[in-house]
Amino acid sequence: MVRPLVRDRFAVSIQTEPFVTEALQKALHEREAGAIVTFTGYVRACNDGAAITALELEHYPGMTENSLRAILDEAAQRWSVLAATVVHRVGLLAVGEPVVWVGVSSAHRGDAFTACEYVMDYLKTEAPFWKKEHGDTGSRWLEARASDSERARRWQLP
Amino acid sequence: MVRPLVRDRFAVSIQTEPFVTEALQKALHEREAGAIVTFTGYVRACNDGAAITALELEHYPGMTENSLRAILDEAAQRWSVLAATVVHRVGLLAVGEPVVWVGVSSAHRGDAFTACEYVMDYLKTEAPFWKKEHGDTGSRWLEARASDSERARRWQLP
Amino acid sequence: MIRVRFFARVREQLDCELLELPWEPRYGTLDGLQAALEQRGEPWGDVLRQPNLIRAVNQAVVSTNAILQAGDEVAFYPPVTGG
Amino acid sequence: MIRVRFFARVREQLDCELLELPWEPRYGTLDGLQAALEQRGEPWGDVLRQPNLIRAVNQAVVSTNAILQAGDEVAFYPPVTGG
Repeated sequence: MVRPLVRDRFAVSIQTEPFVTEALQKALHEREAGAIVTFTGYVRACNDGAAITALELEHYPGMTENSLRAILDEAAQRWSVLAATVVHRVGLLAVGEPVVWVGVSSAHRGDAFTACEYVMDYLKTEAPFWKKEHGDTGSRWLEARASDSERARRWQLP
Repeated sequence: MVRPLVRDRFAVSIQTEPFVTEALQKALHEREAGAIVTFTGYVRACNDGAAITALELEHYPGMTENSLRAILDEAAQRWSVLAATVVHRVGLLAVGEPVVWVGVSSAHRGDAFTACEYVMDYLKTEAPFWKKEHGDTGSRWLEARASDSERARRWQLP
Repeated sequence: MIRVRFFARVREQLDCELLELPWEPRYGTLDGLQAALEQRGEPWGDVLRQPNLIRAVNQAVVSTNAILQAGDEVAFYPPVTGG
Repeated sequence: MIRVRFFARVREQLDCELLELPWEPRYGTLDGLQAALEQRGEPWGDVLRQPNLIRAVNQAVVSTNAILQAGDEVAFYPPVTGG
């Protein structure tokens, strides 16, 4: 599926470095954009009652980027999206650090909200990232949540 | 309805100056926040086919702030919200400039997405702001959109 | 005294932003105040009878009639279009 | 040759990130490859028989069996938890 004209406005980055949301959002903006919706995910101090000291993120290089681009393509086919960006960090992240950023620009807010939430729900259930929590009592791989699968299923077309 | 402990984390600003989304988002973040969803509304170059040169925003000082605070209070009662901010500009704005910013932080993304969209839908239909478009062919007050009323009605409780 | 504010298109059509009226008994209800304003002649009658006019008393929207007291602030404005 | 990658908990349990296997006919299907890997003894059998194991061929998730060819890249990993 090659759609170069559309693909230009859809950016994916997997990186260890932090990101600056102001710059990412500015890059999404254009004259016809009336609305930008962004999501930022952070490392929480606490998860399911356990105190966290750091989060380690592993991914499948190559497949991750392809998976995220496919999710953006699908969002652009289903809603009126002017531009969209996904940035996801990997490696060791401290509590409070941003992990993921999704931004969507659109003429109107309904499309921007819906497409941004769609991208996050599919990223959570399809993109090959894995989180390992490091805490005072040791380390553990996170289990996938049934609630995430249910959220993604809401978007399935009949 | 006085709820000082909650009110502290809920900020409203009506201003003529531009805003820096990075700083606004940082102020919303805290250790338990896993998700921040933001909405930014911009002056579009074109509206209903007419070319726009500038947008003028009028508001009802005092009532505007109270109305926005009431919307944030309602959102915090209906969803699990850690903190929320609304910034709305007034005065004369050029094409491409940001008009409004709504940010919501929450432990999980579902509440952040829903509360942010709720705040925008009610802001659009209840907060006393009015837009006048200036274009090549003159000036006109914008008409309220039926689609905005319908979006707000979706949130009504039975 | 009663303070009456007008906003946006309504303000421009009336060429009036703020009225400060000495208190009179006929201002004792929102409908009574509006009738008194409409009797100021044109453009007041036409502008205040336009459909979808929003009325607020002490900065809260009122959808039916309401009791007014001296010191109240009333506003008339078109449907809002911010955001 | 066929390249097999393992990620996250599966990678740790197998203590193996990447296998580069000379091509053999029994690797001609995904199920055949997996059976061959399970026969490497423990922990391979237990780890690859765990429920919810995800299988990908050439970086696309495969939910049933699939034909494999020399040069393909196969991955085994647990359900994803990013975002």
